[in-house]
Amino acid sequence: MKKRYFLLALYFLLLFAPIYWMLITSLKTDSEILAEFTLFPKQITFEHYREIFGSPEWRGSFANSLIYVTLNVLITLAVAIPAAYAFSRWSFRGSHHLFFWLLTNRMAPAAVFMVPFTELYYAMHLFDTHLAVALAHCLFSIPLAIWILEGFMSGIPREIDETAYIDGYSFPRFFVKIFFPLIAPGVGVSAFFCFTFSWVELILAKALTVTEAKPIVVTLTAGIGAEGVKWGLLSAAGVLTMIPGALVVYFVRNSMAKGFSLGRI
Amino acid sequence: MGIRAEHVGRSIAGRSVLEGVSCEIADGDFAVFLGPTGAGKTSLLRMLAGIDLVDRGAVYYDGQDMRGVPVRNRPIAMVYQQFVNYPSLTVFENIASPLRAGRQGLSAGEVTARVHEAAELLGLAGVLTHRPSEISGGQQQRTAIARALVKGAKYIFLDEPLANLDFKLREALRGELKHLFRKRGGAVIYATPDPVDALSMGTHVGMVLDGRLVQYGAARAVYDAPATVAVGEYFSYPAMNVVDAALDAQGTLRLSQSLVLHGQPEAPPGRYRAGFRAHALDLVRRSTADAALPATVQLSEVVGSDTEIHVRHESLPLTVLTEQVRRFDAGEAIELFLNPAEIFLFDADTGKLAGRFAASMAVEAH
Amino acid sequence: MADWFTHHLGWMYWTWQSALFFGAIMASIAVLTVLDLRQPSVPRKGWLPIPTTRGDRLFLAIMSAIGLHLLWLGLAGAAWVAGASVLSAFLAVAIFWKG
Amino acid sequence: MARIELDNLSHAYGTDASGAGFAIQRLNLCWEDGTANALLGPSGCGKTTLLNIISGLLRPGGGRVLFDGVDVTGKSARERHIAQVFQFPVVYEAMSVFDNLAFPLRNRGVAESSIKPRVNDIAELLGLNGLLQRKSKGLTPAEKQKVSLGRGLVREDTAAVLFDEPLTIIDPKEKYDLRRSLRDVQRALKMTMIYVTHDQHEALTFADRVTVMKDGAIQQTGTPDELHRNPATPFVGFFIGSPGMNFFDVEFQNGACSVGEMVVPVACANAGPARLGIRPEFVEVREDAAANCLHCRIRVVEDTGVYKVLTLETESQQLKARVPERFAPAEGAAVWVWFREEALRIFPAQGEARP
Amino acid sequence: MRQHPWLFLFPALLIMSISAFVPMMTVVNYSLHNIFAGSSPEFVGLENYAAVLSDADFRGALVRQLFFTVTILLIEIPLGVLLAHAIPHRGSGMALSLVLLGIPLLIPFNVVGIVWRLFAQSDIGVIPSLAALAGYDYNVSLHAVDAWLTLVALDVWHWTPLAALLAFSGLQAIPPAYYQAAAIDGASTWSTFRHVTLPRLRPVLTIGVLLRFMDSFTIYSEPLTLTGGGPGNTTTFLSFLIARKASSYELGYAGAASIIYLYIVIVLSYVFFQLLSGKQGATAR
Repeated sequence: MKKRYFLLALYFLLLFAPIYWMLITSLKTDSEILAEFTLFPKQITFEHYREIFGSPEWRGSFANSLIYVTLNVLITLAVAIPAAYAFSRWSFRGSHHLFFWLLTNRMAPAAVFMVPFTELYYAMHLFDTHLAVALAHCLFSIPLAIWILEGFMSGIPREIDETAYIDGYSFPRFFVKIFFPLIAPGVGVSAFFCFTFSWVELILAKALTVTEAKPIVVTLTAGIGAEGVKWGLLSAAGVLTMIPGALVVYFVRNSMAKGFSLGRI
Repeated sequence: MGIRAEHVGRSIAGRSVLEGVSCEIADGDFAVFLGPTGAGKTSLLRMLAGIDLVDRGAVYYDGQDMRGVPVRNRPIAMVYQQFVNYPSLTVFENIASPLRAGRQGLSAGEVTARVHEAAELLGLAGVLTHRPSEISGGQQQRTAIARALVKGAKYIFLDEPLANLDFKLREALRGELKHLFRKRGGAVIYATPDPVDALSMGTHVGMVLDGRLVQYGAARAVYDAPATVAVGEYFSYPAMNVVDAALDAQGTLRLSQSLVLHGQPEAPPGRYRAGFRAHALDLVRRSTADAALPATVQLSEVVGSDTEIHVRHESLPLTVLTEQVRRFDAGEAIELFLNPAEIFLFDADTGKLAGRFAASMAVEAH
Repeated sequence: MADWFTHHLGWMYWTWQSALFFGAIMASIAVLTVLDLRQPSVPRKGWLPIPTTRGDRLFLAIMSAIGLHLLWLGLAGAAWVAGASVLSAFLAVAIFWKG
Repeated sequence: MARIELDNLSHAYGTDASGAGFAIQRLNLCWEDGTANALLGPSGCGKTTLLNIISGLLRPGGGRVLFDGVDVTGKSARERHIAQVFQFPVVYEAMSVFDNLAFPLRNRGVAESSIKPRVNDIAELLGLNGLLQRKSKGLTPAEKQKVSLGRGLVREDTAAVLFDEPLTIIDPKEKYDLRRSLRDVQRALKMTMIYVTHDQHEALTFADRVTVMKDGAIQQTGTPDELHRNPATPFVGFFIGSPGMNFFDVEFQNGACSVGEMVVPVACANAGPARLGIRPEFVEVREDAAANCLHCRIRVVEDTGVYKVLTLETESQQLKARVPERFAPAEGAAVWVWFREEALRIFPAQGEARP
Repeated sequence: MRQHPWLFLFPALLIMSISAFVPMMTVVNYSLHNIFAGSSPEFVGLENYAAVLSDADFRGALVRQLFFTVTILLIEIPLGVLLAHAIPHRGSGMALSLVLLGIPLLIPFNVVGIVWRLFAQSDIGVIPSLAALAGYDYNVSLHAVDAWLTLVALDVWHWTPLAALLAFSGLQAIPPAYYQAAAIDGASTWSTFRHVTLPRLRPVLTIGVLLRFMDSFTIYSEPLTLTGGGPGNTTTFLSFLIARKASSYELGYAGAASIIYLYIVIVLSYVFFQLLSGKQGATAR
């Protein structure tokens, strides 16, 4: 018993060491970061955070990310919910193959699509817009959402649907009044995973934007590799990018366990 | 008027699940479809209700062809074997849902009144504010039944509604269901694997075996004249005893070395499969016509307030049902009495009913 | 027409050879769909480790053809790559016939 | 094989202040060596808890478990040499049927040479011989349950074999065969067996002695016949037999009492309130009015093919009666009933409420 | 009841076709042609494939990719199972552990890279300082071994919680009766794990392997931020290589490499998918 918890505690210690390091780095002065090795900042400073909030580039890219991520989540859910319903309720010709094909898209490496996407959205006059990134991310988020939602929907007996029709519900009313509340946790979980995926994806976001829709992940990476990296600033930005994810997870925390137990993440 | 099915059939993935079913269920009937698991009763119910599409044949409600009429526009209600209720709604809202979903245009007050009436009837008044997950299985199924009742649908379908309930609850609800659904305008269509359910609840019984409706008719008529040996075996509890037998021109039926009976058979001489239900055998002589046979006890089982004794007579395995609770030890020798009036003669090759062995002595049908 | 094509789809770099390649794959999927509509394929178990329908067998045949070509190119280089095509054809027949 | 004694056993899951959380209350019971026993009760009455305490999977909150007079309360399941079969099939899916059956023997270091014949014997008994080489994963639920049963029976050195509703998922036809196999094994090997179920058919069929439980307390222990004829509590009267016993709340005065307008001719020394019980078989029904009968209306008639069960209503309550097939009156008809005197049972009024 | 699956699927299929089919065809076209800006494409058959397959950079990246994926799978899955056993089975301890475990999963990939860059950077990091105490000269941008170890540590840090959470939900789903039966059958701890726990965990572990395979095989942001592919080419993985070639407009090469890459992903996913649907009918339909 004791040994088990010791292992767990040790693991959590290792888990939080890097995060802690980033957090305190963001609170140290630049001179302290470079000059000496300290486990706790000698002088806590918020100058890095102040700089980020003061910079239009940082602020703008935060906003850009939020916009296209939201767009992506909305589009994904709008098309994935009906598709998942079709997969969970009906076994039709080719449904298995279609399901597998959808999933392979989730597995495809983003790098493969980098150039063709750029060309495609150029041709569609969408290059460097939020919609372009949102649509590009749909390639990955739609299959994921369908997969998660299909799992949740399959857990709801078909007899519920039938009972509703027998009771006299029309399909739209049944879907809104009866079915949706039952799959709401699944919708939450899918939204969460679409959100995180879109929020962190780098290759496509970088390839499809220049200035107008430049996201935070690109701004973050831009400074890396160059000489004289502003470590304090980078850490502060890193801490800030973790916040939206934390907020979303707070809202869907209760459904997460169920998503995990269905094995669909 | 009522439900009429004509040569109904359905296939799934190229395999036929039900074929050539024709029957007529009149208003006021309580029709029970009886059959083992997987025989196609559920499919039949779903097709009659319109939940599954009919691949072949047609279904008529009151003479009107129902093909193409969606479920929500049909005058039906359904209760499933699994306790199907809307998990996110309270018991009250569940029962109210057919009143609110349809286009009946009832006022809120009327809805409340009708829900309370149904809830009262089914003993759910105390749990109306609970959610289905918070009440017992029996209450969940009562909620589903209340939802079906409150709709006032002409045709109510019940698919093994008691199968997942405890023994005592099943016993109590069986009588209640019969009472609840009596004297409604329409018909009740009920599927069950339990022969006792079929006889005790149904006005009519349809025997479904291997995807076919083998026999359909008034419950007692089917019970008293099973069309085939398979119907006889299934529509008996415990299963009917079936023995190879020879009938000669003098009306003498030879069932075993020592068991030879005389009667006025309805069938010509020949080889038959003789069937008699377990209660045709008893431990005491009930009439002078009874034939005595020696037997050895294999196992005795207490069934409710009766005892089912599995015995061997010569090499024949037989089952006896006797009205008392008694323990017999394996190997015990007992004497049994067989009432010849209760012997059915089935054709040895086709299994079809040829007639009773002792027609004149047959108990009059109710 | 040609102008419109170059203007809007020029970035996709079509040539007749690649169009032929995609045309062939589309056609085989179409043929299979029509076949399946006429006579639904029931999964069967052959020498492949899993029970397959016709659609599965087409997928496996195409995937194994690609695999064989890549293997050939990786091991033997671009020379005699037609050999891989011949092998693929044999394998495809084996998969469809007894797979 | 062993004699199993429970001494003042109690166990609680979530104890709340009122004590209502008790799963088992101060229970004393003894099962003789080599007997077939059943524990019968509705779901949630504590029978599975009790079984787990006997097998050592659960430590009781209080009291002792004795095997042949030796206190084993603190011992593990392994040390107690108990076999147990669960309600839902438990098979080791990665193993073949043979390996499954051999598993309990191998874990105890039995020689391979003696494992094989023993496994084959058990497989024969349960009709598993054709499946021995199959992976247990692909079996039907019924076959899996037979494998579980086999693992319970395969050891010869067990103190007792415990069954927790083992036949729930088996087809009715096969249930009969398995019940018989279990009884045969029990008789032949003189094993101590305890069979837990909510199904009175199974309990009364399997066991020589049946213990009826309710809410963690024992209601009565006896042979099936005793339980049926002389129920110790109204609950037993209702739970055993089909349909269950009818009950009437009555007031004894001058050594007699009345149900409705009918004076019941039963003698009772104590005056005051009581509950009267009568089985439906002993409720006599007639179509014409007679003196000192209870006037009823037929609510429901259920024909079983062997007899009919009537649900009757009086002004104030319902009762069931069992009548012969030839009984003609239909639902809604008026009838008159009386009770057979020798079959009347009197219970204290303060007894538990009918469920 | 009538079925309208295609009506429901149409919007999803429309977006997926445009986002998947069109680019897919384009990539195939790239791979079959020599493309120079401004001139029409020249069909070259499988030449690009031959070139890619014989290219040492590509082979190197492929081998590194496979080696990396196998390494992290071998560490993360067993470690995850071990952790899952250590998590309390009920109560607030369980809730707390699960939330804590979930945290790394929510951090954007490149932030993970930054976190570890800060942790491992030679002038400001914790690891170099600790290594220096032990007398070891740790430097991610100079030593290939250090870069590799750090990258593996990063991935294990980032993704073991996923394996642990999956394994935990798998453990929770094992009915207690299985352990009770094993106890009654007299099975040892190891025997119980081997015959009860492991077979029952297989479905979730297969899902875990599938997910981890997919994601680690397409890893990009983390090495980009942590090592930039170096030192030399030692942490250059397939995504990295393709992105680099595509950025320098070597479309024929990038296209052929992409198709090979995609092919490997699809084949392996198909195998896992079949394993999954064979073992656990409900999930894979």
